[in-house]
Amino acid sequence: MSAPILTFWAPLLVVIAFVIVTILAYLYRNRGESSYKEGTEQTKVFLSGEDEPEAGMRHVRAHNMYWGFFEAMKRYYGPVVRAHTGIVNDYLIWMFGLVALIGVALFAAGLF
Amino acid sequence: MPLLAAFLTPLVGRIGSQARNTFVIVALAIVQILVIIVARDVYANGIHVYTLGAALPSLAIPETHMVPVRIILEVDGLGAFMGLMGATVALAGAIYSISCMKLETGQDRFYTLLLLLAASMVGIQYTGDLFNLFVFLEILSISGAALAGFRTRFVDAVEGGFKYVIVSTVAALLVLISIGMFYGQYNLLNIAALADAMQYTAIDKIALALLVVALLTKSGAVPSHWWVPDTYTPAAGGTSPIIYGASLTCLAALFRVVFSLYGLKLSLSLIGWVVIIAGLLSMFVGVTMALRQTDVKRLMTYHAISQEGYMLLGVGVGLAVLGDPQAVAAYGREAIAGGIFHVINNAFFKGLLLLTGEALFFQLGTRDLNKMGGMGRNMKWTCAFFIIGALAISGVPPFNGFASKLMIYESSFHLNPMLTIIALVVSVMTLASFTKVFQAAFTGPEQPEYAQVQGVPLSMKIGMGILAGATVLFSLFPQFVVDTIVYPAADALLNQAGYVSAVMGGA
Amino acid sequence: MTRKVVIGLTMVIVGMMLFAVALMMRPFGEPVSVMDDYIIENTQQVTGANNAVSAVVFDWRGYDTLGEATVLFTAVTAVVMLLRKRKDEAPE
Amino acid sequence: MSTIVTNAPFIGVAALACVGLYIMLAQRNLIKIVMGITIFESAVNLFLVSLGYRNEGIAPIFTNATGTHMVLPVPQALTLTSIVIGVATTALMLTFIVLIYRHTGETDAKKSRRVKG
Amino acid sequence: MMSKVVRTITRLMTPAILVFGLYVIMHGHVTSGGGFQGGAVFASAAALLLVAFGSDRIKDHMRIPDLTVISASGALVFIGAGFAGIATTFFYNLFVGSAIFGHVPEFGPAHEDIWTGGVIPIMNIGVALNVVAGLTAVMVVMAITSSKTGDGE
Repeated sequence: MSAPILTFWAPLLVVIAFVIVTILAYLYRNRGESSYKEGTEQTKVFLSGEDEPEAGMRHVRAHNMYWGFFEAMKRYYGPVVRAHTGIVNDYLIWMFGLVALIGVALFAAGLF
Repeated sequence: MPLLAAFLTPLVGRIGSQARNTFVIVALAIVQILVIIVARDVYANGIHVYTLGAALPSLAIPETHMVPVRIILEVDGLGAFMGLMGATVALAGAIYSISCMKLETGQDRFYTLLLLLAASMVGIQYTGDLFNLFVFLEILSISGAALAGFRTRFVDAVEGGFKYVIVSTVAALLVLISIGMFYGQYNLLNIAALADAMQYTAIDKIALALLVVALLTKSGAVPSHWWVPDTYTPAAGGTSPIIYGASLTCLAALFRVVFSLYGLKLSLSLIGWVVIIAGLLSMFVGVTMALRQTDVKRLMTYHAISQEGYMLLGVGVGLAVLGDPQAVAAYGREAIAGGIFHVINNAFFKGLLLLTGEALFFQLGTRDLNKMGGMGRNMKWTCAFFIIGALAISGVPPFNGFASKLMIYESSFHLNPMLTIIALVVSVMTLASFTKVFQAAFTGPEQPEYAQVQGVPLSMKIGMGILAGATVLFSLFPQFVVDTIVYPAADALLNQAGYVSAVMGGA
Repeated sequence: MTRKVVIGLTMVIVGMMLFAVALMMRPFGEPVSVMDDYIIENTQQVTGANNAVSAVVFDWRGYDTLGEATVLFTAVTAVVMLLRKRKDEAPE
Repeated sequence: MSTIVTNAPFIGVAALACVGLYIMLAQRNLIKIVMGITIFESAVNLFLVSLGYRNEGIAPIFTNATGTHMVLPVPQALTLTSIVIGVATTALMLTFIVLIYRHTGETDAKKSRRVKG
Repeated sequence: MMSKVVRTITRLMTPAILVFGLYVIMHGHVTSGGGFQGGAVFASAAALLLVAFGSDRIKDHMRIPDLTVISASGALVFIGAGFAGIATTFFYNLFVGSAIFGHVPEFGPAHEDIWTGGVIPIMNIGVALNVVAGLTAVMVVMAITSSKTGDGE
């Protein structure tokens, strides 16, 4: 039972390290500027002098995320998304197509 | 040995019940306890064989005869392991459902079906008979489809249920054809006896193709994964993790067929590579499709596909080298163990994530991520559970997802480094898409339209808490878990001769 | 149109597989009967039933029949559940 | 050639399965898909039953039988089981179609689809 | 509601169908037949009634909750019969050689001895209950629903 996982994987260590780092971060945070006061000009968000937008506008909505990724991967996404037609027949066609493929592969392997 | 009689009977005995909540929970808890007992027994004493209806439970083969006639239950490491998984998930889902389903009609039947689904999950794993496997597959698909379509007022629920029942019925018919082929050739139905008699003729090859495709389809691997998002997304209440557990069960049935039924008689590397390629495709297509979803549960279901890719990858690597004892000892066994460990991990944290998605839907009335925001303020518990699940699924170090993924990475690197690279990329993308969900749903300023939203009711918290607790537990003690329950399961897969001789005796 | 081609190819290959099975299967009417001979010979003594099919259904493979009854029960439950009357008749 | 003659029942089964398969794959009407599945299922059931046939065998019932040259009982039991399962699944599928029709007014697989991608 | 001819024939046929179904169920262990087949025959009688008299009249006599309970109890009878032999094994055929259905026939033809089969006749009855109630419930539910949609909701 000499699982290689033993050698360098011990989650408890990671947890302990995480706790230590958290304590350090907390200490570091306490050393920060203590003259800031809640609710004054000091803590207000500075957006090029503009006011903070409404709550609804401030939130990045989900479909805007990773826009660049999708733009770059367009050539991959086009066919893949089109393949997800949602028609039951297509599900069955894929399934039997897979049967055919694996069957052919098995016999091809048997020949050589 | 006589204990084993008690293990399945409560499962089946509850079928006729007009169950109410407490009764359901008690029943599932009993099931859970019994499953744990049988698992302990199996791990301590090796494979259990129980012959239904014989004069002695251990009398697998009638006197004066060579082959088993009656139906035999055979529980080995894998079966016990998957039974454990299924029972836990079912329990959590049922507890979760209590308050989630309060407003729906037809609850009696809902819980009856839920129990049946749980029973069939355990039944598939414990049976040693091919036809019995088919019967339980059908119970599983019917009850799963009905649960998916439970909320009949939504058109997508009905459609998801319909697609599930069509696909799984056809898959089950393919299984039935291949059973017929086996029966015609060998006049046997018992898995172990068939494995003993297997000649690997041309007909067996065709049957293998049918079986592999049918079970891959039912477990939702990529080339035929299309039904998965449609079905899980609208699944009612706490049932989506249970249906997910059911498809994992089908995955385990696939392993059972490939390893225990065919075993070394396969053209190993070919089927191994088929499984690996299915796994890779599942991983990649699943995660990329997940990235672009805006429906929170649909996103999670695509991740379910992607995670199944990991399991297939792990087990496929093990399968590809099964004929080579050295390679098996070097990394094959670890690959299989990693895949199987990922099954149970994934059942827990993916179930947890699906439940949080359902909690969002329950409270907000929408699954659309575009409309969410700032929910971390009002739904603190859900948010915390979501963080645990998301970190675990992306394989961030202290969590169990990392442990099992590490095993898969390490072992697949030996076979082909490309596999590992793809797996790592997919893992990164998983984290990216869950960051998206987290950002869209939980963080950000409080949205005015959801200011009234409350935290989820208690029973939903308990349901999620069970899975989260299991996740954390498995995260902290992976070594213990792996040694205690995962390696026995992997060894059970590798040890085909043991599986056969438990029934056939001698050998 | 690609769909038609794919359907055609799939049909041809799967059909060929099925016909291959039909041709390669042992001759019709001469079954291998390792298990069934035992059942035929012992049904009356062990189960006491004269109808061997019934004996197989309920005794030798009783667990399957349990599963089968369960399937039926499941389906009935499911159908009744799905076609239930809703309290909130069509809310949307 | 002789195998074609002797195995004619199996070949018939395969043909029936192909018919069912074609209907499943090519027809867009949901009810027709279910019919295709049912035909496929009948093919499978026939396959199981025909596996158990023994030349000049008699029904495996001892009540009035003489001799032991009987057809195999197990395939009949399996077929019985699978027929019942088939009934159950068909009922469920038709139920879903009723519901889909109620929601969308369509029984066409493409037109009644609401979720994709 | 169909024409008078259909209704009259249904009235005549229904008892015959029921008797035949009962015969198939009760003699399942002796002649061909059994719980499933007999149950299906029974349910066909219900289908005939449904077609002849329409779902409006039928649904007052066959209520769905009752049918579900019957179906469940049928399954429970079956499981109970399976449990009866639990001391040896699950599904052990307890009654062979005992007082109830206990005659063990000799190998070979055995006429006129229906007191055989051990637990099998009991299981037959249980399964038959399950099948009858189940199929009837499915048909009634579907009939009710479809007639409601037919009226143009």
